[in-house]
Amino acid sequence: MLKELFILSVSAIFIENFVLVKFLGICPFLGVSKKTETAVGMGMAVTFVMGLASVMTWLLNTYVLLPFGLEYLQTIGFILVIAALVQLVEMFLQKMLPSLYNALGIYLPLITTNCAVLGVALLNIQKEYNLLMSLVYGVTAALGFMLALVLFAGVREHLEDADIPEFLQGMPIALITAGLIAMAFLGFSGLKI
Amino acid sequence: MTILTAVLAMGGLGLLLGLALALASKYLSVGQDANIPLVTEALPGANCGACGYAGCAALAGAIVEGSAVTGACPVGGTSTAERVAEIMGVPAQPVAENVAVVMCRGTLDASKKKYIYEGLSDCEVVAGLSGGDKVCRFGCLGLGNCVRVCRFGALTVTDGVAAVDPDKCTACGICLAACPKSLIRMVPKANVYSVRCASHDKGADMKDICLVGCIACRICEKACEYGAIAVSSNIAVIDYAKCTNCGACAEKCPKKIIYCKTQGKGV
Amino acid sequence: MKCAGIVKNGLFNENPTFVQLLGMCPTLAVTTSVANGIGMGLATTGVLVCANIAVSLLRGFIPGKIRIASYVVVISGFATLVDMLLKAYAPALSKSLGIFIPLIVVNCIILARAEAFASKHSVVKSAADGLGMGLGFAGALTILSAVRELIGNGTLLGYAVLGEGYQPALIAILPPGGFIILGLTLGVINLIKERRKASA
Amino acid sequence: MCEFLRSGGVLFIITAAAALILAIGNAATKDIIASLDIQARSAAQTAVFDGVDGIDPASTKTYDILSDDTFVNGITGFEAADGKRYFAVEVTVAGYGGDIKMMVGVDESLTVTGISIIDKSGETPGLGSKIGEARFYGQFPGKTGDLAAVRSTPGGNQVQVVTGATISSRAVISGVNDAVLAVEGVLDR
Repeated sequence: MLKELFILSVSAIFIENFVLVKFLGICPFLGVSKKTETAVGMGMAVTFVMGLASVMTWLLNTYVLLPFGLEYLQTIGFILVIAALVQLVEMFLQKMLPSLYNALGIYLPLITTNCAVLGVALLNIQKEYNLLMSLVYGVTAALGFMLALVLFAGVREHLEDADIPEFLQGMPIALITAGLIAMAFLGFSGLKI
Repeated sequence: MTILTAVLAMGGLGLLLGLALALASKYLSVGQDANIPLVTEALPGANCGACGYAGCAALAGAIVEGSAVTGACPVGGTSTAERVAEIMGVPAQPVAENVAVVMCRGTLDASKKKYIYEGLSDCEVVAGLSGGDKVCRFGCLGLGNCVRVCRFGALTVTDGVAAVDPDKCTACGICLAACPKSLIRMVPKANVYSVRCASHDKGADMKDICLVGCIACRICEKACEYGAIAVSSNIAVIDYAKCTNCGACAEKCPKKIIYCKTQGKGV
Repeated sequence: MKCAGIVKNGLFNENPTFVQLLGMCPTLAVTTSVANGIGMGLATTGVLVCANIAVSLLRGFIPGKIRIASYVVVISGFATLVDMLLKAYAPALSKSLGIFIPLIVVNCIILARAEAFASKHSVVKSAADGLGMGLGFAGALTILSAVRELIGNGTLLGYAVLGEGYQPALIAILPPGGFIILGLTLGVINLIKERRKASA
Repeated sequence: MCEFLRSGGVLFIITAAAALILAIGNAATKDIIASLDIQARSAAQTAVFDGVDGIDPASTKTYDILSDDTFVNGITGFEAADGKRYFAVEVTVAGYGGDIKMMVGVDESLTVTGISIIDKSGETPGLGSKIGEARFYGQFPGKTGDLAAVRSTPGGNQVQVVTGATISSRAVISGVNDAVLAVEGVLDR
């Protein structure tokens, strides 16, 4: 069992990295990666929510949707759970851990529209993972997202004082760099553990 | 039959989550004063940090808590101060109207150069090369770090020296930190005269440094009947609280470097 | 702002893909061929307009706390419904558009427009905004997919354009190419804006 | 207290309404989609046997699958005019983005008469979706089992993968291999 989990984690972080290989969750990836601290903050927020979301959506699917044969309600059910979950987490953090909330808080609403969270929920079902594997897949996929985010934020910080032609400054050069990093991650795609 | 189960299942889920959210919003609500979003709305929203807080929302929090005055936003000026005061229900305090001034007028022809600099157009970089390419080690390097930082387009570099356009300047103060020679200072808007030089070099060797530098001859000190101008460590400094804009010092100054804003040049 | 102004705003100065940089996931994944680009653009416009109308109809009715949750339900409800209807009554269209529909539910533009615009404006204005943003998105997708298909496949809308000699650069079709080409397109747009500002 | 009921109630009404519309939509379209699926499957079956004439559609005989370590989930046997038996094997393999459903036609001598891709919606459009083009699936007729995937010009038992979509192409090839094995199993019985 442990071997399977290890393979799952390695493939979720490197081989099928959510941002750079599966291309999910690009909007916050571009939006939040100006500084590495904000990137780490966003990464942690996404890990926290994706782990919880994987478990909740798996439970919803196994105990509510499947017994009553409501597979077609999967998308709507999952996205409802994710939206409510994010809002609850935001309120909980604001009350119980204000310091953590100030560091993460502003990114939490961003997560609801994050394709990666719904992506991981749907993938858990499609690959028929059990509860533990879903949780591990959710958390490691989010770690992959965080790895890509922090990597990208580091590069973007160096871009600030690089000598870039006027019309490419800001988002254009960031996108081109992201393309190059994604190409690097393509190298992983051939790997089959 | 399956339609009913679908409606009940999803409806139940919606109800459950709706209640959870409502419950959470009641028990987990943090006592955030309702005024904060209103004050944030009233502030200019440039998040420039001139008030010393990390952006308008932080300043709004401070104003609502009372640790900042309603007129604390220099960029917003009196109009913002009035709106904020009105929200907070307190009489509006006058806002200290300031404007930034570059304390140097050493243009390319007026001040001599030590070496010819060819490289990254950045004052910080050239200042690192033995204090800059000007003979005068206090003078403005004219490579526009302040210009790039100013959000309101008030700063321009004309033939080697940066200058502030008083109408556009909102005294947000970001340029103060940007200048490696810290030549930019805040001066009350109402003030007309200012000594546009920051050199502490002796007056005697000023002639082979800069044509528009202060030689600390103290004539202005004697000319001023309000004691508003005094020479300290080889440079004349105006005390804006005492200065009444009479202009006596500017007339007497032999090097004509006390700049008169209304005439736009040394008198 | 009048409705025409809102639509123009969505198309040009606040274009969701080139200016706001929203909806990146479908933009990168789908713009591999012009047919897909147009298909995705139109499908998103359809769902976006309906969602905006529904959200602005319900805006008085939904209490603040559950705002996001209810918008999300409305949007995914629409998208799933459109998917079902397409599968049943237009199987051919569904075959080509089929995979885009689940992508639409996750498209950031729709929730962003619902939250930022539709929940504060009248039904007509929200519909106009939905149309403007949708067409802006479709336009941006078409441009991007035209460039990517031309470079990566040597064809346009399936017709060979660059002749036999052309060795297609497959990277343009792969998503890393998508990032780079989107970056370059933004660069070109900046250039055009600057030139227009300089000449104006 | 009424604030709870209001938000809870409103969310209940909205989700219930959405679920109602979807349920009605699902009920209305379920059988249509099902019939479309059957049509697609039978169309795939005929496509798979287009090289062979005289297939007697009535003579279907379904075989169950013994081992579950295979991608195959259904075999239907047919009698042809020339007395030989043909098998339409339904296969589901894990592609790049999702499952690929396909139909593989295998005759008595375990040679592939043809394959037809039924559902490739999970594959990336313009790349993985190219397995649905004749250039790729046209290579299979006439080949026997145990096929190998190659990038360059294919030899006897080799199939050239679609450039840029190796994962999807390999999935299809492993599906065909499993189909032939399954038919071999059926013939032995």
